[in-house]
Amino acid sequence: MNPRDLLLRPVALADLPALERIAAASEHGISSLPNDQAKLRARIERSLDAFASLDDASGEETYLFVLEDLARAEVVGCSGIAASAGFHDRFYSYRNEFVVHASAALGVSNRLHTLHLCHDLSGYTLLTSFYIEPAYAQGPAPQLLSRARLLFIQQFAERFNQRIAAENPGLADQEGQSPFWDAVGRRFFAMDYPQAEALTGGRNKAFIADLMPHSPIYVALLPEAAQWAIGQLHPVGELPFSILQEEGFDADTYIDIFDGGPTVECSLGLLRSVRHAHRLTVNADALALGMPAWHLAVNCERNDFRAILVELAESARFVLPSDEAATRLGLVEGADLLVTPLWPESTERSRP
Amino acid sequence: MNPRDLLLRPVALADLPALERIAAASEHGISSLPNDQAKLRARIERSLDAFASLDDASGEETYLFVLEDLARAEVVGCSGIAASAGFHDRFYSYRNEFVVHASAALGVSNRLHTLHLCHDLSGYTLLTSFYIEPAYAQGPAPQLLSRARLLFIQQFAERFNQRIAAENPGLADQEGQSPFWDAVGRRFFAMDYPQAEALTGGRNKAFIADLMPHSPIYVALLPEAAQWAIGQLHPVGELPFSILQEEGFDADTYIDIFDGGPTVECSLGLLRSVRHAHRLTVNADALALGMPAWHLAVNCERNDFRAILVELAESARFVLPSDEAATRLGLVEGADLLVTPLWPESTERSRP
Amino acid sequence: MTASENEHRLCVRGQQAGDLASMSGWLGQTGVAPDLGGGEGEWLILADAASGAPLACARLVEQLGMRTPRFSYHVGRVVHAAAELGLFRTQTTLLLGNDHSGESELADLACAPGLPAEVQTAYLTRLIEAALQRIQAQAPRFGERLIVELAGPLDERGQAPFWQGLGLHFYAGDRQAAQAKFGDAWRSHLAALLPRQTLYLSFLSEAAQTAMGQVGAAGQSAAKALAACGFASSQHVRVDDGGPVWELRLPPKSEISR
Amino acid sequence: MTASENEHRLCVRGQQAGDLASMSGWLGQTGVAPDLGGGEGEWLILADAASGAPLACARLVEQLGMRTPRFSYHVGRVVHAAAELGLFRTQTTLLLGNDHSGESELADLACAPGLPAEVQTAYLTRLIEAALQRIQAQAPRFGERLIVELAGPLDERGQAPFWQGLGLHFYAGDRQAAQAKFGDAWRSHLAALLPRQTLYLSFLSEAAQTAMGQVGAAGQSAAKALAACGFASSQHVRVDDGGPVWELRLPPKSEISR
Repeated sequence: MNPRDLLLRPVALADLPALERIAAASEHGISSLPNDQAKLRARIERSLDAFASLDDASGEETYLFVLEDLARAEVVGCSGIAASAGFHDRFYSYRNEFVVHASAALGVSNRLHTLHLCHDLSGYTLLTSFYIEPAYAQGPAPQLLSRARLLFIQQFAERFNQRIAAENPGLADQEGQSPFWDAVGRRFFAMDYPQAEALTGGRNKAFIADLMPHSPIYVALLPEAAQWAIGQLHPVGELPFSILQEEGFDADTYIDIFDGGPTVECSLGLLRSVRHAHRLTVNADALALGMPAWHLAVNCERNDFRAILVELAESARFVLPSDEAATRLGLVEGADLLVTPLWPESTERSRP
Repeated sequence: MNPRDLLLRPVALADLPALERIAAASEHGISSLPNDQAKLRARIERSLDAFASLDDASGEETYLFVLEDLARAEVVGCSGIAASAGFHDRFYSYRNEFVVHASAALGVSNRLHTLHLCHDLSGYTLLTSFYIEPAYAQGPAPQLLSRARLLFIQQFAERFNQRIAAENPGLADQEGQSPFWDAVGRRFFAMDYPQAEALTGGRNKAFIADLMPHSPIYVALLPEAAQWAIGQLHPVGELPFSILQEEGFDADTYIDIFDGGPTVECSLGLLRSVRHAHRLTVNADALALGMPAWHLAVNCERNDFRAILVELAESARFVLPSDEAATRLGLVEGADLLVTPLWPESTERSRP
Repeated sequence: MTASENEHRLCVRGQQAGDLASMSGWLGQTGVAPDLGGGEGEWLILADAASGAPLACARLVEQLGMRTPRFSYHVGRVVHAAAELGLFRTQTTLLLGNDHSGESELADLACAPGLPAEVQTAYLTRLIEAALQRIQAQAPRFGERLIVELAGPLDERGQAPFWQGLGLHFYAGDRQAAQAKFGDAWRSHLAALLPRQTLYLSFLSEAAQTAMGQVGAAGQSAAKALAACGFASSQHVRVDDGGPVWELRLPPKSEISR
Repeated sequence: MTASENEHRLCVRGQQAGDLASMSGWLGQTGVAPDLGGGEGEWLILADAASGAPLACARLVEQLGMRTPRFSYHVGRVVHAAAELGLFRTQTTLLLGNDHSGESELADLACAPGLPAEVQTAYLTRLIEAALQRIQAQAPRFGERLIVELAGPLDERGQAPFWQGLGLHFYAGDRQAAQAKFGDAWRSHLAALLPRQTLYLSFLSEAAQTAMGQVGAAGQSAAKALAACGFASSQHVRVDDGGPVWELRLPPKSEISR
């Protein structure tokens, strides 16, 4: 796989068969893509509307991107953005919280771990729907698939919250049974986790969360398996999670109220890709100087958003119309592009 | 006042008269310096111990710095660091928390502001005791006084928490009466705020906080004056607060449990001064290139810590032994210094 | 005694077709009209034995809150003590809950308007006694306690100080209108907007603190009748006007079955 | 009936010098030795009228928890309902508090060892009645309720399932040793380590859920005597072994003064 063959773009109706393949391949409860043609079509249509919408911030938009290997002319992954967690309603999480209870007389001071039901992440922009074909999981393709979203958000910041979050799958066995759910959610619902998940489907979990206890959960009172599951990642989530961690997302504060998986969050401006991003202009008089390094590069279009991996001089402020970055993104003289180094802290300049 | 005449250094016993002057001049409840000679002497001695201690992180250390105007040979301000908030006990704050209560039937969705008693900041390193003489409040002197602490913490990071917090005075009238205290603390103590403050004095507030309600306070139920006081700054705290805000401290999350003043906090590594800090070496073969810009510069000593304001070339990696930075910090060939631009985002390169 | 003379010509019966019309304009012990159309449970109507005209009513519910959750505040105490400061303060707390779910309820205690207070009390006592007899006859169908909600006090402008000091901060709409629209379910909807964690009474206005747990004018006759029948405060108050919930512990089932 | 015959030769008196020695080894209704040395309040000793030897004891406290706060869990209910899911579940909740502060208490209900259960119950009934007479004589000095704590159940290894399921997670030390060292204050110290917000009973072990509010072996005779005198559960349980707190509502002061 040649990094130069990878292109990330908004999903199109023609991608429906590819999404069906992805929805079938992605494990239960891991992908947020429904394994159902009609629902997938609806997801694509909602995404088309979101990209096309002139309205800046209704908050209900969900954007879906696909990653294409141009050499094979095949979609090999997808990723998404939900503009506002909870769609103007509450978005529930458990916040890890530590309190110290002490008795001088008994000579005891205990640091107690509690889970605190909160709406802290309501309205945050959510990164969703990450899936990449196993054959592409090594190398830079997942970086492009995950991080191009951040540059999209940066470019169209008025459509998004400046704080970004992403849910990650928690521990569950082959049948989808989750030890965290068994110890917490199940006490309030007479059903299995997969059943509860199916009930909520793609919709807001708030109406279910309303049924959860509103006082803190003392972790010490949970069975050991549930205690261990708090903040634990399902193995299938490791790749997208590690990319977000390297970006600077915080994984220690919030967990999913259903399966206890870590929900990461960060301010957009503190994310590595955004901090190192800079704008270039296509300029015929440009002088390319400096060592070439791999970059994520995106154009400044919304509907025709494109993201690629490309080698650029590190300190470049311009690119020539004939340069690879301009030609592959289809940019003409005077157009802008936003770029960020693929491995900003790396000395291996050509890691892909 | 010439910025070149300013020197920040650890407090010495000889500074006792100057500290007495400061303690008398600083308003009630604002400075954490006790207006009492014996206590001030004890504070100085604790600081001497802290700077001299070889023990890395007992957590009880409090460091006190003084700012001297060498032209007048006078101490014109002070600032401090407490290594660990709460000294291994709990450090209480109220966290601002927002929850949404909704009833579809009544067609109401309310975003409720609550105050949540928490120990989140326990063990954080605290910036304390900021005071500067009014004549020096304009210009770069307060920057040196406040921010040199951050470079000290950066240099001796093993003695400190990587998360830093600072309390800021809340609203209070001339007599020290606080509307927030009147609405909250007073209900649990039959006493005035100044009285309660005197009772706690320099010691840990935990034993008093144990008396506060452990369920969230619904802000809507507080009198209006108290609602307004939440997160409000006392005017005398504006200068040190604004410096910390520019550094990147977050002021929206925590408030003081007594007077409702904002308690700011941030990770050390995200602070502006620390992000832009770099290490220089004194080198006789150095070549000074680039535009000069004002910097904070500190030596790498603990007991003999010194911080100054000095003009340095922006991209310098070395300074000459004869350069001002080296001579004023008393550095010889091979010694290191840590510098950070005074106005990193500024284009006015010589703002002082 | 007029009241006792009257009782000789009274009977307790179930609801009849004509009652709805005759009872319009009645007000129950919580200050609102009896829920003649929709309320669950069994109606006990005290009627003139001769004419059959209703004089007072009550509704006996076997297990309350089983369709729509019933909310109330539990009134508790928390001591905040610090020996070194010489402090020892007892605070009254309020916690929203459904503590009475599954208990039995006597609701809609109302009299025909215009009766003297003494007569009202006598009529209601008679109905409460009748209700207790029904319960004794079919004990297993009822809960451990029989509870009655009583209206909280109103100020001279007809406002409930407890509502003004607490509920109003969480629902700015018209309480009376919502009550009229949703009936008893209104307080379930309200509860979704109220604080879910322990509240300290001392954070409320003085007027609200004073009103909490007091019986308002609308509940006075019923309160006297209930006290006479052995009812007392259950340490709970109503979520809207802060009126008290009174209770009578029903005899243990095992004792009855013996 | 032996018990009733015995009563003819019994008297109720205050504490005397020799009692301390004769009563060593007695165990009260909460499973621990009566606090003969330090407990506040008034001792009532049921003694053999002839020999003066103590046969049973009780300690009447006018207002409990006024020196050291007394903690208990209030047992409440919360309904979690979602019509669209067909869900309607009632959860039992526990909330730490000092709800009984200022109420009166009957503590240290104990009998001389070796007496038949019937006799114990008869003796304790006699003491409880004596206590109620004291209260009636000096009503203003007492609270609104008279409460009695009862021991929770123990399993076959002598462990309290409620403690194993709850308290032990917050205090890993030896409960019996702490109780012996601090007396009643031990539970105040324990409370500082316990959760301060509402707990859901369903989060505890099955054994702890079952034990909650049950009377253990040590409290059986007292429970029978209390039930006979009109006491019933106050919807509170002890913070350590989950034993119930029973209560008797004392007559309103105003009624007495009339």
